[in-house]
Amino acid sequence: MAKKIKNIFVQGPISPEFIGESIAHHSKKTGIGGHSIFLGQVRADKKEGNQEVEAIEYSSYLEMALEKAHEIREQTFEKYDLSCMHIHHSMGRVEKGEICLFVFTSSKHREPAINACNELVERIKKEIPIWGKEILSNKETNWKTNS
Amino acid sequence: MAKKIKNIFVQGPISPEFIGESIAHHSKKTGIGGHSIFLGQVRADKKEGNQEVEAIEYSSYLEMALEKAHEIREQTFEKYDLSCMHIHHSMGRVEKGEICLFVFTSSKHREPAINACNELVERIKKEIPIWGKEILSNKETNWKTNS
Amino acid sequence: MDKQKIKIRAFGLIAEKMETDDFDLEGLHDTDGVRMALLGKFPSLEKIDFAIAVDKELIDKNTSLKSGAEVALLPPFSGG
Amino acid sequence: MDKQKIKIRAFGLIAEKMETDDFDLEGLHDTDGVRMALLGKFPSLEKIDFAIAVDKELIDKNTSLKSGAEVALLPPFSGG
Repeated sequence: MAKKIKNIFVQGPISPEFIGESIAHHSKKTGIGGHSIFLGQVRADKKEGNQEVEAIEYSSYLEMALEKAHEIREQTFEKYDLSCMHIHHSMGRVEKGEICLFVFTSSKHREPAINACNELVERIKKEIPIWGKEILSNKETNWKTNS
Repeated sequence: MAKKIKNIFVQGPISPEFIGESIAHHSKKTGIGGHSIFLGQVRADKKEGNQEVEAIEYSSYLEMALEKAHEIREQTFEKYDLSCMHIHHSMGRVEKGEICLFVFTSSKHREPAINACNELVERIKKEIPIWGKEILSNKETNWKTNS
Repeated sequence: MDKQKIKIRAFGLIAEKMETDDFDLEGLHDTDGVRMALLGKFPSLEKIDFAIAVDKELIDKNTSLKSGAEVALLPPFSGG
Repeated sequence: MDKQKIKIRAFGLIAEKMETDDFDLEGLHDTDGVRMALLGKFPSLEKIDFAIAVDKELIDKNTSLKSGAEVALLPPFSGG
């Protein structure tokens, strides 16, 4: 009876073309009136010693991450009147300026899509076991912390 | 001294490819950490007499709309710490399932982008002189109202 | 004779009811006068909710008009 | 001899400090015992903030372990 657990992980960056195609797939769903999208992009933060973040290398506790993502997904569908929900997160190396997180919600009226998208982003960052290792310009590394 | 007034209007639907390209253009802006996007899509609403919305035809008081959009743009940049802001709205005919509104904000941290995007969508719908005429399956028309 | 000319622009449902969206009115000096003249000419407007903008600024009370002013008749917006 | 086997999985900074991310420990029956054994083996963990999950569920107090349990050591998440 359990619903199939979806894979949320993508190897490497999430391409803008993939996002465009994902949007295009919804044109047959003519009950949708609004889409809300959040994209996380790797920022070239300045670090100590004049170093800069060149890339982030993501790793995860895969089995737990997928279970948790599934739980978040089910709870969000329960809470908001959504037509669609898609979550994609990068694994492995993502260069500065590239996209590492793509959250996409759709609903008849705009409010559920917007509220669900915001809540998903917060929950993904807090509750899914993913770690980002920042690769600096001098090749040193630093474990990212979320604020 | 006045900033150039940008055109927000696109003839016909906003294509998913355009949205993908618009996202791709931001990969050089490595100070950005989050993008928030809202898309309005034409909904095939059921109407009286078993009719359905086939398309919406948008018209506008162009000069006032562009001035108002400019004012909203300036006020939103003032209020939120944003890296980028893009607003596109369709003019003319947009079929059901096609996209008629594209609001795109970017910032270093996610909150300003998300809050600005939500506020922009509300203000665009309330304050910009645009009208949607719904074209029904029997070719009759109905002036759309925003809730 | 009073030659003050006011440019009228109509949109959406209002333009549809008037069957025109752009014409001039003469001899009017404020927005209440414009509203009265229009209701006389187009009685079907009576039942329609619309706002007025003078030179692209929404007004919420009677406003005096200079010659050449553009008075726009705006049904409730429904963009997005 | 106590043969109860616990599978340890480490992630992020913890795996980096331990220089391993997957190994077994024997003779342990609860998470406090695992924590003590790990701090004995890897003293550098003392200063690192981490949570523990047993069979993919986060725990917030000492939890007893069955043989074959998977105990994961999770530094603060930093996805997105």
